[in-house]
Amino acid sequence: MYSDKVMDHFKNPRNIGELEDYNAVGTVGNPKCGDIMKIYMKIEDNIIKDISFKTFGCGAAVATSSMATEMVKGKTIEEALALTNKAVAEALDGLPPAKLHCSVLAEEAIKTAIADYYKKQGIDPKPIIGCNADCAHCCEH
Amino acid sequence: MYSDKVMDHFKNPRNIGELEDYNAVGTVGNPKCGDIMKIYMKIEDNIIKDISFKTFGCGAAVATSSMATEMVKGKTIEEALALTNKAVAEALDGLPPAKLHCSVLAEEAIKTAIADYYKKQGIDPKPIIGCNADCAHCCEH
Amino acid sequence: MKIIYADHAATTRVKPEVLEKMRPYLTEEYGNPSSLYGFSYNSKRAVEQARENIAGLIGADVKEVYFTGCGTESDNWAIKGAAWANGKKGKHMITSKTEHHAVLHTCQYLEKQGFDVTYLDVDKDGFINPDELIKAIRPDTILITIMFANNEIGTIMPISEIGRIARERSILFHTDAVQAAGHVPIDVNAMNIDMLSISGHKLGAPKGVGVLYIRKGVKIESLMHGGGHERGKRAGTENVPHIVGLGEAARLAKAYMDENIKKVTAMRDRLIDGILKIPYTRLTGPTENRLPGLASFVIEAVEGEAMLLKLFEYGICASSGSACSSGSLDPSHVLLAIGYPHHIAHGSLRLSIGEENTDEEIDRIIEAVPEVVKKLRDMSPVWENGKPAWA
Amino acid sequence: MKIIYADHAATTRVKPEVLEKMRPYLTEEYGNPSSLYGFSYNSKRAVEQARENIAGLIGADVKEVYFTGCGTESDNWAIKGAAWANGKKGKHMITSKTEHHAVLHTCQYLEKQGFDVTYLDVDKDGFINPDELIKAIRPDTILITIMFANNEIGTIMPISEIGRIARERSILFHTDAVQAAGHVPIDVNAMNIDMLSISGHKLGAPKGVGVLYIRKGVKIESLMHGGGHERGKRAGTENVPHIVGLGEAARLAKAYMDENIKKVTAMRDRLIDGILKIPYTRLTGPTENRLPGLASFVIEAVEGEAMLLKLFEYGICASSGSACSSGSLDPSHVLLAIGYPHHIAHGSLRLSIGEENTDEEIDRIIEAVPEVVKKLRDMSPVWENGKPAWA
Ligand SMILES: Cc1ncc(COP(=O)(O)O)c(C=O)c1O
Ligand SMILES: Cc1ncc(COP(=O)(O)O)c(C=O)c1O
Repeated sequence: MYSDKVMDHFKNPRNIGELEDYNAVGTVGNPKCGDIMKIYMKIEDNIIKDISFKTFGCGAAVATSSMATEMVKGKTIEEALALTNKAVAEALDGLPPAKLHCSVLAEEAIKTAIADYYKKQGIDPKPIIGCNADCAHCCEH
Repeated sequence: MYSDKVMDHFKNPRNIGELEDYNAVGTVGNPKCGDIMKIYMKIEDNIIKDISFKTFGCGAAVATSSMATEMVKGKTIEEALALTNKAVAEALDGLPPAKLHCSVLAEEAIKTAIADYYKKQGIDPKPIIGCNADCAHCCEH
Repeated sequence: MKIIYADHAATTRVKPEVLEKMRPYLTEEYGNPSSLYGFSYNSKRAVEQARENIAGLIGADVKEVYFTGCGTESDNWAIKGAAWANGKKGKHMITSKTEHHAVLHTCQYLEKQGFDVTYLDVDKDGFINPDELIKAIRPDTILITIMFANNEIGTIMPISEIGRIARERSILFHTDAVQAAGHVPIDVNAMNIDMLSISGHKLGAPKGVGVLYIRKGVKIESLMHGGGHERGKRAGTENVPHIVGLGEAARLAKAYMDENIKKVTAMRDRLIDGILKIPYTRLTGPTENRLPGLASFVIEAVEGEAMLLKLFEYGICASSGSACSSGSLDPSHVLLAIGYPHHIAHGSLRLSIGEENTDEEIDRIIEAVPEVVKKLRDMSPVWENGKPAWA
Repeated sequence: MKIIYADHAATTRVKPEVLEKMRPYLTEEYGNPSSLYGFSYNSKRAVEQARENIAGLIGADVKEVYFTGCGTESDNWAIKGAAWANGKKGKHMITSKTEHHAVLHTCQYLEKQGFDVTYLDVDKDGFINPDELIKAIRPDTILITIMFANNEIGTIMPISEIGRIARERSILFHTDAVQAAGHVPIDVNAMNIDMLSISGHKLGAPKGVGVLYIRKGVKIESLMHGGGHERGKRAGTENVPHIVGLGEAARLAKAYMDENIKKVTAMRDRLIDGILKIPYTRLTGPTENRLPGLASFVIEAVEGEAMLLKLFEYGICASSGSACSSGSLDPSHVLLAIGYPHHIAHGSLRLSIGEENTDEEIDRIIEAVPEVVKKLRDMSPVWENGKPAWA
């Protein structure tokens, strides 16, 4: 059973679709696992000016995508990188244990998009983000 | 669950008590088993002129005693000896399987009383009745 | 004829307030608690509310409460589940001679599987002796299962002491509390109980629902494999209406326990005093540490089933541990275990009352029983000159 | 918002006529069927009447019908009971890959106990191949357990053929008929079924009651030890109200079966036709030999749980075999067994209807599902240019 917040973000997802003028994009998950999140960002002056997502997945996957995008919108890259899956789950008033992996996915999706931004700038994201940002391993969560 | 007939004979047992002028008496069962039937008869001219019983036991024990005494009252000794437990059970519209031994007991009580009658006449009942009429083995039924 | 129901240890009427709580889950709220859509949330919440009520009744955590299909299932699960899960540690279990068949037959079944069971003797009032329990414990003892309260003679076992003995030796302790739950205070922590069985129909909920309390950390195998219900431990779609009923019955039992105990005990004691006026009649079970509602006797030279049938001519519903009433040839194993010979055990009578009984009903029972006994003794060949043949 | 209940394979509403029959046994008729006095006769008779109705539904003798606490218990009892009772003859059992977890997890449990289980493959429509069954049989095969009808894709197995194969070789045949009983004709004799499981809440009776049919002469161990209930085979005080409800539901199911099959099949077929208009959507399970009420699909590039939640925004209750709806990581074992890859199996949708559904409701479902699918595909990163990324 989902919290009212989860249901609200599932029913009325914020920031949905594909940004017209994004300059960073990240995809995590894979269809085998039934969860794919794709996050589009428009980053300017180190700030996430705009953000959107597309998600294939369960109610929690949609809601965590929606919530995570809300939480980093207008924030600096550093602030966005500091977003934890726990913070996303808490902002949604909690998730059922079996669904916690969705909040992990949301955190990773944000990081992957930012990694894409760095890569496009010719910067190696690995030292900054802590992984190669090629997360397609949702099934292991 | 007992038939209405059983309940009727339990609630209003026929031929109850001790005959004043009996000339035959038989007891079967034992207190260990929780079933004792004692049958009193007044036999004249080979006919069971009167009969009564006392029973310590369950509903079926009382009802089979009552029914068995009814069935042999006024009958010849031979007719009484021909009474089977099955006939008693049938006359009561059946007995639950766990209670069939009560009808056996009733049959034996009749036979034991008749054996007593023969013994008092100095006749060995065994060849006539088929057992030594010392039935205190209800538990084995 | 008005029925006087004095057989609450056999089963109880569903309390009207309990049925009221169940009603939605028998009608419009039929969602499967496992379903995902909002329609089923009410079913799910109702089951969890019931779980909280049960936890509250016995001082457990909600996560330690598992719903089952009856008290018998709870007993089977606790004993077999613990035996199978801990069989590598040891094969010895300890129980008592006066347990319910749900425990005894389960133990006998496990004996056939290679387990070794000690059946403790009880004294004349039905109590086990804690010293004998200690003596029976072996290095390979994995489980002690002793009932909380006896269903035939009302003996409340020294549960706290048994719990302490078991805990000190790290042996699992299960108690069949089917007759006790909702009727006397239970605290699984203070009493060091690891597993505890409850059956709904003994406390004003319907037949066909039970609970097994399992302390966190207790190793137990499942009895029912399948879906992930009851946190993966007991498969099968939840009996939502009955679970809701049991929850409400537990809540009511807790709220009114002191009051009910006082009221029921007073009626019971009056009943006992009244019945004991009949000559050659004895109380079975103790006078102290006795279930509040249970009055049980042996009445000599009459047979139990015959008493029940005659009592029902007065509208009185009662019970007996006589052989005839059980369909077996031996009278109650409980009466034999407390030392009665067969011929006396056959005259067993159990009157078990509840808070909805009235003083007037008690009066009518006290009047009726002697009449019934007289009628039966009058036709009994083992009643002679005002006493039993064996007296 | 009005609920459109299209999840009858998950559970059903208690039919009002069924509840009416149950009512006395939830109120004044609370006697324990095992009690001796007249007050309890009505409970006892009611249980026996229910037994007759069940026997009538499946062509059994009343003495072959045993009441249990749920379908899961029936499956566990049949399989474990037969395995344990016949374990000396052999240790091999045969089942299929698409059984309900109540069967599969029970078989896996027995494997840990040293039994050897063959899990037969099924074809793309969910049927086992009788030739493969024959090939799988070994001299030590003691039990074949194959479900009557599948709960996710509606496949009705070739039961008569399986029964014949089993009977010719004197191997016990159990079938989980939880989804079939009351919905399609069953004749345990004509079909050579030795044991058959039923669950009340799939045919308009309450949750928490089941039946195991056991053919006379079948050797089976008890799962529940204790009192002598159910002719000594299944201990535990009878759930009288639920048993009465199940009996009445069985009577109604038999009386209206032809009519219901016709009505429900017509609605189902319309539903299937409507849903299949959605591109990249497939029917799962067969078109023939299919449960009358069950319409099941995989819809590509959308995830099952999300569909259910969105459908409930329209008031529609449905089900899915997606991983997310089951709380596991792998999607339904049934969809994998019939050959769907994970990414497609995630888009599973099951609509299961009953005779109380209306044509209007079917219309509303046919309207709603495409809308829901469109909304989800619009936000799906694997839906590109009107087709799945993998298409
Ligand atoms: C095919 C099948 N078998 C067994 C069961 C288990 O029945 P119950 O939930 O009554 O235990 C179900 C339904 O849950 C089922 O669909
Ligand atoms: C002490 C005790 N244990 C277990 C049971 C079994 O409970 P149920 O009938 O609900 O299976 C009973 C009552 O029947 C009982 O009195």
